[in-house]
Amino acid sequence: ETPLRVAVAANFLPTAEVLRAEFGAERMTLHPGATGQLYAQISQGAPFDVFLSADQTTAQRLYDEGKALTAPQTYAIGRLALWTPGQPAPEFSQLAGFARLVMADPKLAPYGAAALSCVQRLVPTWQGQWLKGTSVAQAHQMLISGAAPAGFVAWSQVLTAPEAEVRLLPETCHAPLIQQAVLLKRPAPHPAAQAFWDFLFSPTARQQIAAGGYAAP
Amino acid sequence: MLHPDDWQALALTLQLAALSTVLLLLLGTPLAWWLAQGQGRGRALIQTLVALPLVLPPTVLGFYLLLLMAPSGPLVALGLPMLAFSFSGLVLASVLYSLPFVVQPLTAAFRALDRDWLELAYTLRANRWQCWREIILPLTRPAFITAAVLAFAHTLGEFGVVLMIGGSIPGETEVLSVALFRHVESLDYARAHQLAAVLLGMSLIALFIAYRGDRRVAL
Amino acid sequence: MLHPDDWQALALTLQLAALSTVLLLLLGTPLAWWLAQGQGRGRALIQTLVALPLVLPPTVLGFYLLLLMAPSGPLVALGLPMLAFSFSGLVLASVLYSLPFVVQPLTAAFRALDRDWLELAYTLRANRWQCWREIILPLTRPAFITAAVLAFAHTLGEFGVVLMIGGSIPGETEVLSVALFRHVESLDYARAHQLAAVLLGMSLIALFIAYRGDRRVAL
Amino acid sequence: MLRCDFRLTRGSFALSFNTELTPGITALWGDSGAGKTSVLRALAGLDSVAGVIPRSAVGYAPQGARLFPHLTVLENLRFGLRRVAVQDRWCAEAEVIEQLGLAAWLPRKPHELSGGQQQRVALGRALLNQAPLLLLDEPFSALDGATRERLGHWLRDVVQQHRLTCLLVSHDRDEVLQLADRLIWLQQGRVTQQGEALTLAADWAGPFADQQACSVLPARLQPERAEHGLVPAQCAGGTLWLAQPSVAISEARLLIHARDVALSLEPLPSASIQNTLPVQVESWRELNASSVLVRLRCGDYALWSQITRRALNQLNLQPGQHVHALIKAVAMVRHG
Amino acid sequence: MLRCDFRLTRGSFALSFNTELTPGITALWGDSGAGKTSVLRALAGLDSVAGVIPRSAVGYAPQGARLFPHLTVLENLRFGLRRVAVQDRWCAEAEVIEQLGLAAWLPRKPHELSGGQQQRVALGRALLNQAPLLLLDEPFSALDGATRERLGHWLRDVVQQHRLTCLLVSHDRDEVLQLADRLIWLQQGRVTQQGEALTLAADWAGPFADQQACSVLPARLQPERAEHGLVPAQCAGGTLWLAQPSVAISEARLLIHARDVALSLEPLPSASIQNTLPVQVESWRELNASSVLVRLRCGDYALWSQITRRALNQLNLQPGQHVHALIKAVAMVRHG
Ligand SMILES: Nc1ncnc2c1ncn2[C@@H]1O[C@H](COP(=O)(O)OP(=O)(O)OP(=O)(O)O)[C@@H](O)[C@H]1O
Ligand SMILES: Nc1ncnc2c1ncn2[C@@H]1O[C@H](COP(=O)(O)OP(=O)(O)OP(=O)(O)O)[C@@H](O)[C@H]1O
Ligand code: MOO
Ligand SMILES: [Mg+2]
Ligand SMILES: [Mg+2]
Repeated sequence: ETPLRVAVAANFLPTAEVLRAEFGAERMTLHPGATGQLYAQISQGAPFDVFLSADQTTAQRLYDEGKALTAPQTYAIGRLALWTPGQPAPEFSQLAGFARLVMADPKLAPYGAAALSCVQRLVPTWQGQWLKGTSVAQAHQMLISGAAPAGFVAWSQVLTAPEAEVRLLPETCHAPLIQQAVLLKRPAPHPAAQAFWDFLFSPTARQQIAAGGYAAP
Repeated sequence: MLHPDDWQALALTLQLAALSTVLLLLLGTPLAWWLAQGQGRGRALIQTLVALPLVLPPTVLGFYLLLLMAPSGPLVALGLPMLAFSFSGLVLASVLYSLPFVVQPLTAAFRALDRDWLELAYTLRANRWQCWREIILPLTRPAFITAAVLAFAHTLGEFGVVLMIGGSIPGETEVLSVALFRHVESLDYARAHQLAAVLLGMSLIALFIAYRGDRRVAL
Repeated sequence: MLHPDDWQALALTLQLAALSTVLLLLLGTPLAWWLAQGQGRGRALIQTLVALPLVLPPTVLGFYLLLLMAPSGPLVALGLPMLAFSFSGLVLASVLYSLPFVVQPLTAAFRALDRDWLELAYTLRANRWQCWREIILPLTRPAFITAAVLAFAHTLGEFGVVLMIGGSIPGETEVLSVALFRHVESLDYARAHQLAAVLLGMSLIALFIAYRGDRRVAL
Repeated sequence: MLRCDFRLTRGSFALSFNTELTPGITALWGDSGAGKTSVLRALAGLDSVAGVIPRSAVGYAPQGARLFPHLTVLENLRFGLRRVAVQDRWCAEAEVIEQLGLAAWLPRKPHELSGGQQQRVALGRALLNQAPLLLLDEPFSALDGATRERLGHWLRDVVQQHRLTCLLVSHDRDEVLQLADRLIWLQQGRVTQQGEALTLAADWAGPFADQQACSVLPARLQPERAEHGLVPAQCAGGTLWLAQPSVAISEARLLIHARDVALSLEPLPSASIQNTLPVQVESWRELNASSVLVRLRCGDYALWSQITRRALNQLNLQPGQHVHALIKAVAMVRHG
Repeated sequence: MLRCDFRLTRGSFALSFNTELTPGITALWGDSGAGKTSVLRALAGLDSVAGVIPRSAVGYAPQGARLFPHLTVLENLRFGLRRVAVQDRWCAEAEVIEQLGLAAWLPRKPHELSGGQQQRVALGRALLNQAPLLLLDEPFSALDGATRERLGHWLRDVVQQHRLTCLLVSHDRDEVLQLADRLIWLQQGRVTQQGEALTLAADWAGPFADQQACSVLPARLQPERAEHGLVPAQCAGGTLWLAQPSVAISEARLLIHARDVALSLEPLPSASIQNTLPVQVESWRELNASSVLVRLRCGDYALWSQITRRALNQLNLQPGQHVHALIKAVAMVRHG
């Protein structure tokens, strides 16, 4: 029997792996991708049963187009973090001294948009250049490589980094990073689909999601 | 040393690369031969069309291919099975995307091939197939090696198209490059480095063997 | 017809592709010449190393290149400026990534070139440069066209490496492929189609001209 | 008998070729650029032409050898051979290799051979294709005289033995005279003369007229009277002594070069010139500042003699005068 | 004078070449595979060798033409020429094009030419390189006899006029005798004989001995006594009548082929053979079943005569006997 196929926005992949282990690794597979890419695939008939989007709009769009069985439900709320690998994280006001900052492309990822809005609010005088990755994962890679000194990533990505290097951004300076999921329409609904859907919103899952660096709804 | 999933991806990748390369050579050779026969506007156009997919970013190409292969797309309308998110779809996409790497060097080589060798071989009772095996292939071997190496290596590393068309279904469409992407996205850099090392090591050996075997055709 | 941002990306892309292609030819030609001189294990190894970047998924390659170019990386240690996230870095990455498309066909062509033509030209008072211009280049022109077309087209479409190395800074590193990718990923399909059409149209014309000009070298 | 009747054009050059090829060696003679290679290529099926072309397998040795560069000498030799059923082979590989002296080079690649060696391999490859029609484009042009002559004779034997049809392009008059049964003269893409080789050779307006004239006389040999390696031949009312041919034949045709014919008012009993024929002076024409070509009647045949103008004057030759033609015994003999 | 002294090996083939090249035409003679092309390539600097090689610009016409396939005939011809300063040019493009008959093909690509046409372009390209050392590898092998002879004479004139040093590979004995001043005989990669061409030609053990023997005699011409286009020459105690050379010369050396020499016990007053010399029989050796080669003493010189064994017997020749050598007047003359 084919396992349940869960398309997952790349930023949630590490946490999704944990959930999968909990749910039963043999019963489901994860299909990571950028949210936009996954949307394109799903709307062209990709055989995914569940979609964990990185935002609200994409999930809603699928629902509006009749591609989803259920209305979108929030499964996680992301937190944005400033990360300066190898150095103590600076005060936000000190950011003005950075010539370049890394973020996910605001056009492609809500975390990018959030980073943009935070900087505009906290350091309106900043005149530097944005280095944009296609996703928070790519932003993370740019920072890991050491080529860029500081940037905004998902908190979930830097949980294991030394605490001093990371500074969590106040949720007030950006729109909430609401990540929503939908159950997708399939010719024949997967027997495990509903079970996973229930599991995703179960307390156990919420606990894991919270442990993964998200605010569970 | 590798995770079983990665082994599966590796096997799938080799399958894809090998199959694509074989198909590319089978398809590209007659096409290149035809292209080499003349200089007409039609041929230049075909040659251009062959190279054209190359100028699109792989994910974008993948997107258009997806539109083409989708249940509502023209290929299905033509009666083909739905190829998106299947291994066959990957093969089709890889072939299309790597076609210029095969057609381009082969066309150049076929054009440079002196037609007299063939005609001489015909007078010496060689049939078409023997002409190919005994004259054309040996005399244009460097171009075939170029074509095979570029096609194989490019299929190994290609990722955007494959991810878009394939959707990373383990055992079906999750090839090594996609697995590598997955490791990187899930911040599992250790596994990513490991996989990259295996990929590089294997390719190093395969390419080295190909190049060592590429003895100069004495002219 | 195009958004001003896209125009800027287009200009940057053409600059990158043209510069990379020129550099690739300048770099690839002597390398291919040297590779064509013999068959030693060393040469096979170099040829392998040239093709090796191709087997890595572009973003992964980009990641490793970033490691290389980082302030603490070996390139800076060697005294180079920090190339990451700059146009120069893009050029370097593109050159590295497209090198096999140039080296591979040129090596094959140089190997097939009868050394006697050169020696004959030397007896006819041609110096090294004249030999190149009057003998080698015309006789291996199809391979140069192959090389240039593949390198140019691949640089146009290449995206993963560029994205990683460049960080898509508008006017500095945001090339057309990145812009196109962004439109597709952000579901801005209308603009994506438009940009893809422009890219394809332009490439169609450029490639068509290249192929029409590729007259058969009569042998 | 193979009918050929075709036309082709290449730029401003137009070729039209109409003949019937018969077994034996037919020489294709003509100036550089006359179209000889074009004829052979057409017959080999290499260029498509309009008209009739024999549909026969061919053994084609192109001008300039053209060995397959990626194959060894042996592989080149066997390229056609391999595809011929054993019972259809009449030309033995071992014989070809031995005759052409290729044994030492079999494992070599063509570029490791000298020009003449390559040419011999090309000839071998053509012969070993076991085809009834041989097309040889200047097959001996890069060979030294001795090899050339030996291979020529061997080729002639092979062609006769297996009743092959061989079209041989050559620029060498002696080679043509020694080897060819028939001769086709190509001028600017058209056949201007064709016929029996020796007859054409002796023709006043034939291809060899402006080089050196020669005559052809039929003779009846008497091998039973041979002495000192010479055999007497009754020819045009006289007796000529010829080098004894290796096979016993009784009919022969003698080719006598005009420059080998001297004239004397009286017979010469005490000279080493063995062969004299009584002849009658017919006419003469000037060849150059110092020599004339004299046409002599000799029984029913014409005989040419090239002498100096000074001799013509001193002997005071007159048309109708009876004189003695002195012929050096080394003239050529060819089977009936 | 150009000193050459080098060695090279190619597989099992070893070449060693040691000579001094002097202005004029030096023929390089040898069997197929003897190493002629290897010598020329080495002198052209195409292969690196150990030893001394003249450091001179060369005009090299390779075996098999080898025209640049991507250039037109005119571009091929001018390939070297373009790089020579105008004041250093001694060979005029127009003359070369006219003499070689290339005018009609200038815009063509090499593959649109016949074999012989290509060869002529290659010769032109070599000449137009304006180099003092010409290396010609069988430059006439694909040409018809008439063109060959005309071009040979023209080449000889060009070489003489500009005091060039020309190394000419040829398999054609007559060509060598007509054109070459010196002769180098290459056998299996070694120089076995070298020297003045006519002297070597007449050598009993020279390169031409096993083909057809010939003798060389010095003569004093008397142009003032010329008649009927013949000029008398005092030679080895007799008078020979020769075709008058185009330039007035008084010293000449005559090349007399053994087969052009007959013997008579008495002088012949009434025959067209104009030239007789009193000679003394020295010895003879058998050439083949029917003929012998007789060595005659003729003043201080040796003269060869090829006669039949039957004649030898009939004349009952004895060593020491005085006889008359009959020499056809068409023998070759070469300037002193
Ligand atoms: N790469 C090689 N390996 C071994 N032997 C070689 C190689 N190249 C040439 N030879 C040999 O060197 C010898 C000399 O060759 P070369 O071409 O100089 O002969 P040539 O005198 O020009 O003969 P031809 O009259 O046939 O042109 C030949 O016997 C040839 O087989
Ligand atoms: N593509 C072409 N365009 C125009 N003329 C051509 C072309 N190919 C050949 N010719 C001409 O055709 C004529 C015949 O050529 P061919 O090779 O048959 O001559 P050939 O008799 O073999 O001469 P050779 O003795 O020099 O080898 C030549 O005058 C040549 O210039
Ligand atoms: O998880 Mo995203 O949609 O690539 O930021
Ligand atoms: Mg020809
Ligand atoms: Mg040679």
